[in-house]
Amino acid sequence: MTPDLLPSDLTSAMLMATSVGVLVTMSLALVRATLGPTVFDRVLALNMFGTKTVLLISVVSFLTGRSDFLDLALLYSLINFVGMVALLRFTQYNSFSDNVPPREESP
Amino acid sequence: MTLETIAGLYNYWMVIFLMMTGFYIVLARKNLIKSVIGLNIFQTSVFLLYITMGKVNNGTAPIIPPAIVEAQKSAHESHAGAAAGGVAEHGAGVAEHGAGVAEHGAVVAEHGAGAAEAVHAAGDIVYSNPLPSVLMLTAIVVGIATTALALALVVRIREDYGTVDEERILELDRGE
Amino acid sequence: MNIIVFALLALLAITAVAIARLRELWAAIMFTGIYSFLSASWMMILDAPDVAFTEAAVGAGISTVLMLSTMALTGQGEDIPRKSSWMPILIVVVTGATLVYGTLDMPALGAPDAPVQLYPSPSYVERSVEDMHGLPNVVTALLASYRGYDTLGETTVVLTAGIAVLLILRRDPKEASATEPSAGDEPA
Amino acid sequence: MIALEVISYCFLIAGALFSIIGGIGLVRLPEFYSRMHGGGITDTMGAGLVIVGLILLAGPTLAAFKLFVILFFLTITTPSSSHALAKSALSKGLQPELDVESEVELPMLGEGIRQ
Amino acid sequence: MSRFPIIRIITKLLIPYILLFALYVQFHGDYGPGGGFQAGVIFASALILYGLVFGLEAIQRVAPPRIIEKGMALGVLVYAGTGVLTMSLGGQFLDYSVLEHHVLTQWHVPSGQHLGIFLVELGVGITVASVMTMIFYAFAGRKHAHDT
Repeated sequence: MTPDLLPSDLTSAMLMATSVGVLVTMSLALVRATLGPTVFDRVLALNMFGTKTVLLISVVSFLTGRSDFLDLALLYSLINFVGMVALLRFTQYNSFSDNVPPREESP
Repeated sequence: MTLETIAGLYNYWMVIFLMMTGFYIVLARKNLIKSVIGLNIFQTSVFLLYITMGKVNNGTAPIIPPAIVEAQKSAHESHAGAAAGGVAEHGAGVAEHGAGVAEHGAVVAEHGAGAAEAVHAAGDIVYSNPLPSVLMLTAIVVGIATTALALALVVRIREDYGTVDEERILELDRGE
Repeated sequence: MNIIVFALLALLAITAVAIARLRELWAAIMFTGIYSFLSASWMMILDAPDVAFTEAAVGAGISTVLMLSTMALTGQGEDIPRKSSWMPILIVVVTGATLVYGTLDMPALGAPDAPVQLYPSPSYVERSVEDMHGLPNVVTALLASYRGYDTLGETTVVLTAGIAVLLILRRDPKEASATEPSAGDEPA
Repeated sequence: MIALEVISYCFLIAGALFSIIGGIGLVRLPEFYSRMHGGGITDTMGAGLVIVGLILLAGPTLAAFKLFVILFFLTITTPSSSHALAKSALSKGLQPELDVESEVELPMLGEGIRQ
Repeated sequence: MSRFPIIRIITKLLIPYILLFALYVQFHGDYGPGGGFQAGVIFASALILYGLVFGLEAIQRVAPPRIIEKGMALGVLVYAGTGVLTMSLGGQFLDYSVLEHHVLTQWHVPSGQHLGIFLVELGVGITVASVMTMIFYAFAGRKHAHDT
């Protein structure tokens, strides 16, 4: 690696600290996703997990000095939305056609 | 078992752990969709196995950074430019035009020296092996297509047998 | 950097175990998305951004949608484990131990003298600088040019799988209602 | 230049702290609707500050533009999906648990949602 | 998802960007991470997102199954056709160096290899996008098992 691609020592220490913070948040979100207890808690945790992955990828791409890989973070932020919409759709309707009534609610 | 062994082999052990988790899901769960999920995990662990093999210490991704590509290109061009400059200098007395070209040639040559330095620096960059990336990249897309095929079969099974429970399906098969 | 890698791997392992243990299919599918995000992050750190790109696009988007729609079509069955639970664990542990024993002879992670790094010499990176006239992404060059036959085959496999899915699942609604009782796709 | 870097460090660290605080909130708060506060703070303050910090670090380059686009997408997608999630939860009959003793029965709380 | 107006609006706002990003990944894949496989998947994701939010009929009006079906085969044809083209120009199958030209040098396609890779990736992208969309149609168009 050429030195000019890599960030300076202080900068990389700061980026490292940030990524550790993001990782801690990711594990907390994972805890919530495993505990539940409702479907919605899990989806909330998943949404948060996706956002944190975007941050982690951005920070790591700065840390390795290849900031042209931010495309990946961009993709994550878009695809995360697709996944969220799919999950919402299936919690709400449990099907594809809008004609099917939503799952009957509890009495 | 030294610390060095662990530091060198932890990636394989991680891959094996994931692989065995996927294998366990396939073996121990009766639901067909869950089995497909298990196969997916197994598949991803194989991708990871290949990718970890391609990694080189202190390496970077096999995409040449734009700055270095530019430097390489201008190094090529400045070779030609410097040669042209030399020719022009040779016939310097002929015309102002020639002098202009010569100046230009000198500038290009200087630029070329800078570019050559950059190319030299570029030689120090270690790139990880691109071959595993290529193999796995295509495998992922083929993997999702075949997963879709498996899921389509699951849907058909559910329609014909009324269940996605593996043991129940076997019972129905034996009963008939 | 190592801290990040180990933390990611720990999260990956926890996610995999959670997928194995979760009873609700719905949650398991959701965790597959998380698993795919995490493995893509590790691939990114392992210098394979192209693969990470594909994994992120496929694993979190399309794969989740397909599994959820399958689940919508088949109903949310509880995932009941088999009666004998010790047998799978035994098989898995024995297989895993064998594989771990096998890894002891493997080259270490990132070793520059590993056979993978030595074989095509000069490496594709060096060759592509000459052959490709400054095409920066060696992975693309390798995919489309050096291994063009391979990629043609893979594309054909994707096409074949797509056709197979269509053959299995698609039924024209008009046709199906017109020829309902005698249709060949009804169970025998 | 140094000043800019110091400012970006502040943004990065503040973003990381906000993320962790939100994460703790997500785990510790008692029920779904209060947990959404935790999720909200990581998705807006945490992500926003970290990305602004990275933009400052990148300077006027293509990377900064890409980060700006990421920030834009995160800003419009995460709050809208949180909103849809809350709406979906409410329509599925998940009632907010209040501290006050409720005289009315909350019949919809429970079956079908708790797993 | 008629009950979620905000999601509908955000989807409408977002889909052009996803499509644009897919095109960027497709055509910038020689320079950064990306290529035909990824671009195809992302393109299909945009269509799937539209289908998830606005329903299957809406998306099938935008991208009719008849056309998508043909796209599946068209991609492979473009790929193999590139090979046949190189053969007819006197080279080996998929030997792009015979595509050497001086026409497109202004548009970042400076050499025959670039042109060949560009065409091949285009074929891959078309096939992958069409196959993924078609698979989604097949799953989404299936009736509920409980109904029958």
